[in-house]
Amino acid sequence: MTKATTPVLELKSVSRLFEGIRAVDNVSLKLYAGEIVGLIGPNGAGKTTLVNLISGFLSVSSGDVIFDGASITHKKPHVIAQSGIARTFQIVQPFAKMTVLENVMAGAIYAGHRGMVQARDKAIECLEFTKLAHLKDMPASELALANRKRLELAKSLAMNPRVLMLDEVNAGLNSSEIDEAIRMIRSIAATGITIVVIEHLMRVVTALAERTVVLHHGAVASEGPTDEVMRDPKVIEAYLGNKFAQRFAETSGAPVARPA
Amino acid sequence: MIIDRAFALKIAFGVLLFACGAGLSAVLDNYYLQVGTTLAMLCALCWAWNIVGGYMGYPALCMISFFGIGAYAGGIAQAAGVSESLAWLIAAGVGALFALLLGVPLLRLKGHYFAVGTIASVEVLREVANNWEQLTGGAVGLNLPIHAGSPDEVGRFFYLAMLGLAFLAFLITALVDRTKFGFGLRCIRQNEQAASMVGIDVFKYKVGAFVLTGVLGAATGAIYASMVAFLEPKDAFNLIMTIEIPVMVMLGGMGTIFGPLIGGVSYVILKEFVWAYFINWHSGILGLIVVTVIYFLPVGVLGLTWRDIFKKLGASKSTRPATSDIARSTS
Amino acid sequence: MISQYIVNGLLTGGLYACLAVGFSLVWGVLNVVNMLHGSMVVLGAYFCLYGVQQLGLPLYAVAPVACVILFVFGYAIQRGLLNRVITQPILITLTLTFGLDLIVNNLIIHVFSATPQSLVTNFGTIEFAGVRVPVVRVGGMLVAVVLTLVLYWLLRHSKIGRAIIAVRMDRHAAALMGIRIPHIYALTFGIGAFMAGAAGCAMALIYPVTPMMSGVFLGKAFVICVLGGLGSVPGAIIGGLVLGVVEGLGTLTLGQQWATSVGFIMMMAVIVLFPTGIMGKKGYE
Amino acid sequence: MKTTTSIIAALSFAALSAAPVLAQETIKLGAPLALTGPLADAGAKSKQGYDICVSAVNDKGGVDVGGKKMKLELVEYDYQSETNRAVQIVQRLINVDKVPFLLSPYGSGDTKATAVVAERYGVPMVAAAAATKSVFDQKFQNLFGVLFPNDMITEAEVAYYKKHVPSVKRVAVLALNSLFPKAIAGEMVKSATGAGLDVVFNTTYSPDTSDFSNVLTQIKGLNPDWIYATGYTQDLILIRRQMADLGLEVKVLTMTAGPSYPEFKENVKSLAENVTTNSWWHQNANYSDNYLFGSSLKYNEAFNAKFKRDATYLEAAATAACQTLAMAIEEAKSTSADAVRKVLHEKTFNTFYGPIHYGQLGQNEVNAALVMQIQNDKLLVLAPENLKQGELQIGVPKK
Repeated sequence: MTKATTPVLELKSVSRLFEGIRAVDNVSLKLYAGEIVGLIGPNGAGKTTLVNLISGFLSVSSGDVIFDGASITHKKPHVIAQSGIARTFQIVQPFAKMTVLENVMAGAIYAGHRGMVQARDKAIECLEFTKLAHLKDMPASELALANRKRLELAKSLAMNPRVLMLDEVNAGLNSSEIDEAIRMIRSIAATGITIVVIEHLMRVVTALAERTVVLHHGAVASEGPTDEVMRDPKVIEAYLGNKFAQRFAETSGAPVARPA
Repeated sequence: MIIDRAFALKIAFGVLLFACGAGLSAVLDNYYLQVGTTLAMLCALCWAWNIVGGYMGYPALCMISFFGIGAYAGGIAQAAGVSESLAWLIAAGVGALFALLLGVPLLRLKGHYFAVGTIASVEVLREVANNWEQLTGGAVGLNLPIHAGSPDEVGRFFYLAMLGLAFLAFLITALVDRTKFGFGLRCIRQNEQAASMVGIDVFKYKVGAFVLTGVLGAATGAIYASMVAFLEPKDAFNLIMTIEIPVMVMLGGMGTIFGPLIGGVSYVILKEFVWAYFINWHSGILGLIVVTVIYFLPVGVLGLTWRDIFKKLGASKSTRPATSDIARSTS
Repeated sequence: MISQYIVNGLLTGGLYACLAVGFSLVWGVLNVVNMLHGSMVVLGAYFCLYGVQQLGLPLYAVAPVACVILFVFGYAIQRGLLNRVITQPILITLTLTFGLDLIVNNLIIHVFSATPQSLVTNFGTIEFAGVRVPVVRVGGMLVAVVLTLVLYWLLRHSKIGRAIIAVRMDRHAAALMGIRIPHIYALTFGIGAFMAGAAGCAMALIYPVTPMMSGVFLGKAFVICVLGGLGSVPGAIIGGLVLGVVEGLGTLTLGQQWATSVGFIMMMAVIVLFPTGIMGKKGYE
Repeated sequence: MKTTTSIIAALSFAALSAAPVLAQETIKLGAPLALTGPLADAGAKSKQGYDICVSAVNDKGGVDVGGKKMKLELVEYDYQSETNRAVQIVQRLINVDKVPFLLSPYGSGDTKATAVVAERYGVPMVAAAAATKSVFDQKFQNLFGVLFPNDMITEAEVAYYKKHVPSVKRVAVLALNSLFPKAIAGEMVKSATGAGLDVVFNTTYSPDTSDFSNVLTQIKGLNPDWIYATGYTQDLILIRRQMADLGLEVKVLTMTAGPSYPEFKENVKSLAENVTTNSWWHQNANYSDNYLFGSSLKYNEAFNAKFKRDATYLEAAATAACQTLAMAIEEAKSTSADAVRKVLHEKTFNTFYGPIHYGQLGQNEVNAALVMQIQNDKLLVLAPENLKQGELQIGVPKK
C-alpha cells in the first residue's frame, strides 16, 4: 500500500483540558489512507479521550483536527460520523433492543447515506463479513461478548468510513477470537480504510500496525514503525515503570516489549 | 422505506378499518357519532404522542399543551372571522411553532427533568389562557362561531373531520415506523450517544419528532374547539388527560403502529365500564387500571408474547432488583 | 409593608420546605418522581383532623402517630410495589405513582368526604415593628423546619442516613459494599411519607384541607425540589423559602392571579438554564 | 352493518345503554350531573334539587298534559365535571334517550358548552346554576336560566350598604379566576362605581392559590371599608382566617357564596360572625307556590324531611328549573318543544323560588336579590325590606 502524500486525518497540536488537567496534551498526528496505526499507552494516558475528540464527543480545547483537507474541529459527532470517521466504543454500545441487523443498518443509513432497502443489503453484507449473518434477527442485547464486539465492527463498517477507530475491540476475547478479529481488521484495511487500533494487547498491535503512536500523560511519547517503537526505552518505562524496564534489560538483553 | 408483507397487511388493515369507520357515519345516530368522534380524537392524540413517547422514548407530558394551544389558536382565529378549515391549518402551524419553541430548550433535558418541564408547560399555559383576557377571553371563555347545519350534518361533519385527522396520524405513524426518520428515533430511544455515532443528527431528529407531535396535537385541538364552539382554560388544558394519553399508549404498546388505537379504544371502554358501574370509585379504579397496566403490560398489548408472560411470572417472585439491574439503570 | 411581605413569604416558605423535603429525598435517592406525594400530605392532614376532632386527642399526641402510620404506608408501597419497577424507564414509575395517587385520593374522598375541614385554633398573633405574625403559622413553620433539620442531621450522622446518602451517590457501589438497596429504598420512601405526614399536620392547622389540594401540594413540591436540588435537604429549605418569597413578590408585582404560575415559570427557567443542576451538581437524569 | 353498529355500541357503552325501556306515559328530563370530579359537591346538590321536584310532581299524579296525566322521569348521567363529557352526554340524552327537555349541567361554563348542542337540536334546556350574563348573550332560543343575572344581586347589595352604612366609600374586590366568580366580581365593580363608590382594589386569584397573606397585605395597605371576596368555599375560609391573622379590619365583609354553606362556619368558627353574603334564594324569603310545594318554607320542610338538612339556593334553583318545565308543559298542553319553548319565553311562573320570568333572552328577569348576614351563628335576611329578619351589624370580629 503506497502512502498518499496528503494525510486523510491530521491532528494539529490538539489539547483537551479537564478542570485544569491536560488529558490530551499538544498531540499532532498524521494518518494516511489504508494504513493501520496502533495507538497505545498505559491506563489514563488519554487514548479514549483522543478518540472522543476526533469523533466530536468532546470538544477540543485548542488545536485543530483536519479531515480530508477540511477542519472538523468543532463539528458535531453526527456530522463527523457522516463525513466518514467511524469509531467503536470501549464499552460496547449497541441499540440493545433492536436486532443485530437493525443495529448494522443504523450505521448504513445515516453515515452510509443509504435508503432503507440499500441499507439492509449493505448491512447483510457487513454481517456476512463479520460472520454474524446467522444471528441477524437476534436482539443485540442477547449477544455474547465476542459477537457484540463484532457487531460494533459491522456497524462501523456499514458506515462507509474512511477512518475507523477501534477502541479496545479485542478486550475480553479469547485467543482464537482475537486471531479472527485480526484477520478481519486486516481485510478491512485492504479496502483502503485507515484504521486506528487502540489496544492494551501488544500482540494485536504488533500483528496489525505498521506504525504505532504511544501516548503517555496525554502527550505523544513515541511514534514510528511498530517494532522500533516497541524497543523505545521511553515506551517501556511509560508502560511498566522504571523497575520493569531495568529488569527487562537485564533478562532479555534487548529491551523489547513483548505481548503482555 | 422497507415494505414487507406484514407491513403491507397492517396498512391495508388500517385503511380498511378507517374506511369502515367512515362508512359507519352513514348509519350511526348522532350520539354514537359523538362517541366515535371522541374515540377518533383520543386515538389521534395517542398516535401523535406515540411519535415522541413511543418511538423516541421521551416521557413527554405536554400532549395537552399542544391540544390546548391548537384549540385556542383555532378558536381565536375563528372568532376573528377566519374560516373553519383555514383556522385548523393555522392551529397546526401554531402548534408546530410552539412545539419548536418548547422543544428546543426542553429536548436538551433527559428523564424526569424533561417530564417535569413538559408537565409544567400545561400549568403555565392554563394560567396564561386564564389571564390573557384580551386574547383568550380568560376564565369567562371564548365563543366560536357555531358550525351551521342540521344536527345530523354537523355530527357527521365533525366525526369525519376527526376520523380524517386520526387517519392522517395513522399514516404518519406508519411512515415513521418504516422510514429513516422513524428508524433514527428508535435508535435515539435506545442510546443517544450511539445514535449520534452512527451519524444521526440527534437533536434535529428529536425536535422534528416533537414538532410532528405538536402539529397533530394542535390540529386535534382545533377541530375539538370548532366542535364544542366554546373554550375554557380548564377544559382546553386538562391536566389529567396529559397523563391519560401516555397510559393509553402504554396499554396498547408504545412505538407500534396499532398500539395507540388498541390502547385508546380499550382504555375508553374500560373507563366507560368503570364509570357506569362504580361511579363513586371510578377514579380509584382507573388508578388500579393504570397500576395493572404497568405491572402486567409494560410493553402494551401489542408487545406481549407468551415468553414475556412467563418471564414476568418468574421475575415477580423476587422483589429485589438484581445488582446488575441497578447498575444498568444508573449507567 | 415590604417587611410584611417578606415575613409572609418566609412563613409560607417554611411550610413549603416541609412539604417538599420528602418528595425531594425520594426523587434524589430513588430517582422516582412521586406523584403520590400530594395525597400523602393530605392523608397526614386528615389523620390529624380525625384524631383531634373525632377521637378528641391532643394534636401533639396525634401528629407523631399520623407520621408513623404514613411511614409504614410509604415503606410498604415502596417495598411491595415500587421496588419491582424501579429499574424501568421513568415514565413507568411516574405513571405508577400517578395511578396510586388516583386510588389513594379516591379513598380519602370516601373516608373523609370532599368538604373542607381544618383544625380551628386561636393562638393569636405577635406584632413586631408593624409586622404581624400569627403564632400558629410560626409554630407550624418551626415544627416543619426543625423536623427538616433533624432529618438533615440524621442523614449525616446515623448509620442508615449514611447508607441512604451512599445509595444516592452511587447505587452500584453501595450495593457492592453490602448495603441492602431495596431496604434502603423503602426506608427512604418511608421517610418521605413521614415528612409528608408532618407537613400534612401543619397544613391542617393552617389551611382548610380538601382532597383536591393534593395537586397544589404536589406542584409546590416539584418547584421546590428543582430549585433546591434533587435529594438535598438544605436545598428543600432554601427552595421552599425562596418560593414563598417569590410568590409574595409575584403577587406584588404581577398580581395575585400570576402568583402560582410564577413558581412554575421559575422552575422551567431553572431546568432549561441549568441543565446540569442549579447547584452545579451533575445528574439531572 | 346495522348489527355491527349495535355490537360496537353495546360493547363500548354496555353499561350506559342499560337505561330501562320507558313507558310512553312519562316525560323524560335529561340531566347531565357532575357527580364526580371537582364539582361533585355541587353536582350532588343539583341532583337533590331535581329529585325532590320529580318526586313531588309524581306524587300529585304527574303533569297534566291536556287532561292526560304524565309522570316525570329524570334521565341522569355523571359527566365527571368534564366539559367534553357533558357535551357528549347531552348528545346522548337527545339522540339515544330521546329526551324532549334538558336540565343543564352545573356552572356557567359547562352550561354554555352544552347549550350549543341543545340549540342545534332545538331542545329546550333550563339551567339551574348559571347566573352569568355571558352565558345568555348568544341569543340561544332554547336556553333558560333560573338564576337572575349577577348584576341584579350586586346592584341590590350596593344600594343596601350605601343606605345603611353611608361611611362605606372604599371597596376592595377579590375573585377567583373562574367564569362565575369573575363575572359577579365584574358586576360588583360596575355597580359600586355606578353608585359613586371608590373601587380601590380589584384583582383575581388563580384556582391553585394556597396562600392569601400577600394579597391581603396589599388590601390592608389600601384601607378599604368593604371587602367583597368570591370563590370556592375553602378559599373564602382561608381568606377569612388570614384576614384575622393580618389584623385586616373592615366595616363590611361580603363573601359569595361560602357563608351560605355550613362548612364555612365550621372552619372559621367565631370569625364567621357578621360576614355578609348575597343569595338568589333563602327559605326565609317566603314566597307562595300554588303549583307544587305551597311556599318557600314548606319547600324547605319537604327538603329537610328528605335530605336532613336545609336547602340552599343551589338545590332550590334546581327544583325551580324542573318545576317551571312542568308548569310550562301543563300550560302548553303539549310536550312539543315548540309549544313549551313559547310558554317558557312568555309566562311568569310563580314558584316557591319566587316569580320566574325567562323572557326573550332566556334568563330570569325577576329581581329578588337577598342580602344576608351571619349573626349569632345564624344566617339572617337583611334585605329586601319585606323579608327582613334583622339589622346589619357593622364590622367583623378581629379574632
